[in-house]
Amino acid sequence: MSYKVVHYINQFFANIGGEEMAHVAPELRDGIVGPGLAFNQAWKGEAEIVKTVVCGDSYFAEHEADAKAQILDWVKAEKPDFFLAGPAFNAGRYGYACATICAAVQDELGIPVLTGMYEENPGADLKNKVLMVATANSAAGMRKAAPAMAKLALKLMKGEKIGASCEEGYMPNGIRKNFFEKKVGAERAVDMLVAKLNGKPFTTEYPMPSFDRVAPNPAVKDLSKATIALCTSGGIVPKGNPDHIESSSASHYGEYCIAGVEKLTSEGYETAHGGYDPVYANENPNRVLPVDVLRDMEREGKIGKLHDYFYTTVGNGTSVANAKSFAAEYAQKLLQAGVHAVIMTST
Amino acid sequence: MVKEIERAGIPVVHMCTVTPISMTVGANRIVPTIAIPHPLGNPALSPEEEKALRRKLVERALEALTTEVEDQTIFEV
Amino acid sequence: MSTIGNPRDFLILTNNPLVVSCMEGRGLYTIEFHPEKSYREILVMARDKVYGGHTLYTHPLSGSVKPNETPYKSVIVSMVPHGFDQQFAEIMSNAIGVCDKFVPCTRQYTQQVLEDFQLIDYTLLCGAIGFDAVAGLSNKK
Amino acid sequence: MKLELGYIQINDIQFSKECKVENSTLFVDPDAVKAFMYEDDDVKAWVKDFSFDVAKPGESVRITPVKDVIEPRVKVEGPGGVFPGVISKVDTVGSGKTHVLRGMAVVTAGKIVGFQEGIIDMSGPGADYTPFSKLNNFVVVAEPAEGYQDHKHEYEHAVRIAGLRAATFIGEIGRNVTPDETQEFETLGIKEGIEKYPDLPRVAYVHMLQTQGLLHDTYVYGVDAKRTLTTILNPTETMDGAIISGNCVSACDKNTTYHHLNNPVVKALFAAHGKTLNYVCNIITNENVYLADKQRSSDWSAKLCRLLDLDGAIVSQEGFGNPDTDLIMNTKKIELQGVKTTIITDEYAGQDGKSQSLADADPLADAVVTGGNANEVIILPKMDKVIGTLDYVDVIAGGHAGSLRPDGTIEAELQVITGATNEMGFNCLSAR
Repeated sequence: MSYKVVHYINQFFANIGGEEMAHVAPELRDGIVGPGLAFNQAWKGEAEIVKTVVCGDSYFAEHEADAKAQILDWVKAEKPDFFLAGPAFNAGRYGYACATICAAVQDELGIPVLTGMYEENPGADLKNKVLMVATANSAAGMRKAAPAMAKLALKLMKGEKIGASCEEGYMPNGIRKNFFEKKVGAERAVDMLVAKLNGKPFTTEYPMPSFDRVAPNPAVKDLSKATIALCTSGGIVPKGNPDHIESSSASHYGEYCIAGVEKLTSEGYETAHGGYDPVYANENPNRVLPVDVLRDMEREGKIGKLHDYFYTTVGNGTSVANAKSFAAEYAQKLLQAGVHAVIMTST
Repeated sequence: MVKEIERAGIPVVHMCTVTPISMTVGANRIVPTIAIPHPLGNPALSPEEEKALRRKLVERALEALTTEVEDQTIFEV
Repeated sequence: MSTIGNPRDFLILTNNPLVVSCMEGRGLYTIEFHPEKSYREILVMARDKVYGGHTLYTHPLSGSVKPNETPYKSVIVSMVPHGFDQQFAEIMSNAIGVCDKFVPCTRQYTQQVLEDFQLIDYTLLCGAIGFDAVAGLSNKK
Repeated sequence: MKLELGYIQINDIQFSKECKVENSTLFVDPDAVKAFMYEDDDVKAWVKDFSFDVAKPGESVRITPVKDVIEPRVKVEGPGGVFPGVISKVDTVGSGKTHVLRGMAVVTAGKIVGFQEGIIDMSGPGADYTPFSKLNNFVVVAEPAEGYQDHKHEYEHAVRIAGLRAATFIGEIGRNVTPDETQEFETLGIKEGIEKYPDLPRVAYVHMLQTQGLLHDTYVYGVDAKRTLTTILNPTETMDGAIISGNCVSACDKNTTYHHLNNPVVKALFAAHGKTLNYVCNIITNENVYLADKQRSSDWSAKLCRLLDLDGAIVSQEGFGNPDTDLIMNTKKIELQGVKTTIITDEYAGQDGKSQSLADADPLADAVVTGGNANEVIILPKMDKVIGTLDYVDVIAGGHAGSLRPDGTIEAELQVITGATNEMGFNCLSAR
């Protein structure tokens, strides 16, 4: 019995047409279409494309939610062992669609996925989320891309251990994996240095982490209509620290309602932070979380609204990874609650 | 943490005493505050004066949020 | 990054009892002993000092014993603030980052192993400031 | 300076009353080795007894906890003797002729501290990760004298010296043996080099030494390297044992004395010398805990690179954690002098490989060779024979709770394996 695969391609590779046909809605076809042939051949019967989803690139971009829902329904009904998309080469919207639909199938249906595209394709932004094979920048690279993708796909279907990115041909996905090179490290270092000295290309084995910066969001246009939320790493919590946010090794963050609270009093709030002298914050918690003045400004109409919830962590105890994931999590809550801007205070 | 909020698409102002740390953590809009144990207050002042000081700092923060910036910017008070 | 440092300005933050018994009163430095604090908490204390403008004199990840193995840590910062230094802050924050990536260890150590870990941390501290580790041990209180 | 190495291939080791090399077999009398080790007063004072064993490639044998690995050598021509300033008197080495007993090593093992680490498996998956599984190992297990618990410094010193003495004794057996193969290594004076290779880029090796304290030290001509300033060595000096290891922690990325004697960067630079580059010298610099020392030592590395008018430098690291700071300081400062660098390190990316690998980073460090992720988990099957003791396996680096399973297999991180992620680039292991 061979593994069942569903393949996603765009209108161009399905021979429907180029840009002028990019508006076509998704359709489900039996068996292979276009590039699917190359995969089926490479798998030699061990795996087989049973259905092909064809979707116009513009359609996917403009009706992403609908397209996703429709395709997920089809894939779910088919219960395949694997979901394959592309390869998209340098086609930007196609690459985006491949990566996005793969992420959805993987996350929502728990089916392993693989796509392939050129490393500078905008879809490759998702390379840390979705496994993708690096391909040439034009469809002329199909002859190389298909066997590479087919091989990795089969390994994934069989649940075999996946090697390092450079061995398997997928784009580095932020997960470091060991493997054995042909030469010892010192020889590799000399080769690399000689290349560098002669102005020839070389590839570092460990790219320095990019100093991750997020571009500023546009300014708030009209404060008087804006909902402003307060967040702090100063550990302000309701008195008694009901959620037991530890002053060291904090494993969670606090989310507290301040609807109707005029100001933070020393009877009602305190700090759970262990890293600074807590006396001043306990005496008057507004010194860390300025609820009092924001209420005044809300009343005066200077700001639209002070958000009903504030979010709190302790700056010192929270591990770096936790701090990131806490903030990412409550940022989504703030977004869903329609918050327009955030004031984050730190001690 | 400010970065994660910014990444989610919400403009954020970081009110922080040690502004170099704020720069390090990647905040784009930064307002320097008073002191680590009381960033938005000063126990040496009378309650009214202290609240006025806090108001001034918060107003500056809101001003930062309504100002377009292209890079990391410190809004001195 | 600044200064060679005057021993009078050395504030040793430690949770290692051996540092106290071998070094207390044998130099111009000050020892702040926090037996209840963990390795990571000592780093956090040092970081907060650095955030407060204190000079960092020793690298917080001294030694090759991994942060999830040894419970002991000694770090030297300045007694008084000399001004905030970005580089010190980065070293501290990276050190805490390194600490967090190791799988926490729940193993119970024997007293002998604990003493060996104390000894290593102590000698690393001695190595950093040129304190005669062997002499300190033989004069142990 | 020119040195000729004469390699005497050793394919087997046999205990015998007569000490000799015959048909690539080393015959050695353990009692004679023991007597030679005990000629040292510190060894006499702190080591109660030694036991000896031989471990050969492919055997179901595990050696642990490993302290040091040393290749036996003997100086047959030219000034000085091996391990100058420690075993031989202080004299500049690195010229003349030296015989090497290749294909074997002296391995010292036995407890020093309660979390002593370092595993060499002679077969199975673990053997792929340690270069020492390919050697015939003469294993010396030391047993401490009473009361050593309060004298760890003295005891560590005694075991270090004992290992070097054992290697010296065995090296001496090769003095009058005709080598199977010889090889010459020569670097030139500054001016000579420029004249001889006017068109080749001038390259040095910036060699960082672990220098932090007990079980974390390195000695150069007998001097504790944490008390030294960054300085220059002729590459051939390392081949005569100018640098020895007193580093017993972080088994995977500590440089044993064997690594120093067979420094892979020295070897690779000599291989390219006169062809694609002009190998100028080694620059040795330390990795101290005190931050001002780090500052000073890296300043000096950069200064010497500039003074030597280098075009390029290879920087290698030793150990975990704070040396990342030295590595980045050195690299950044050397690059800022206009000297191009390639660096060799290893990674602690977490068991899942997702964490940041180094404790420091800089965009100028754009050419990195990695020895692999030391946190990657490995399962080591039970071996028929253990030389040393498994008592510490549950405590050592990378072992986590339950790392020694009831069936004798060990689940641990690569960290526990001696030399697995060497930061001189000794191995083929890498990561992406």
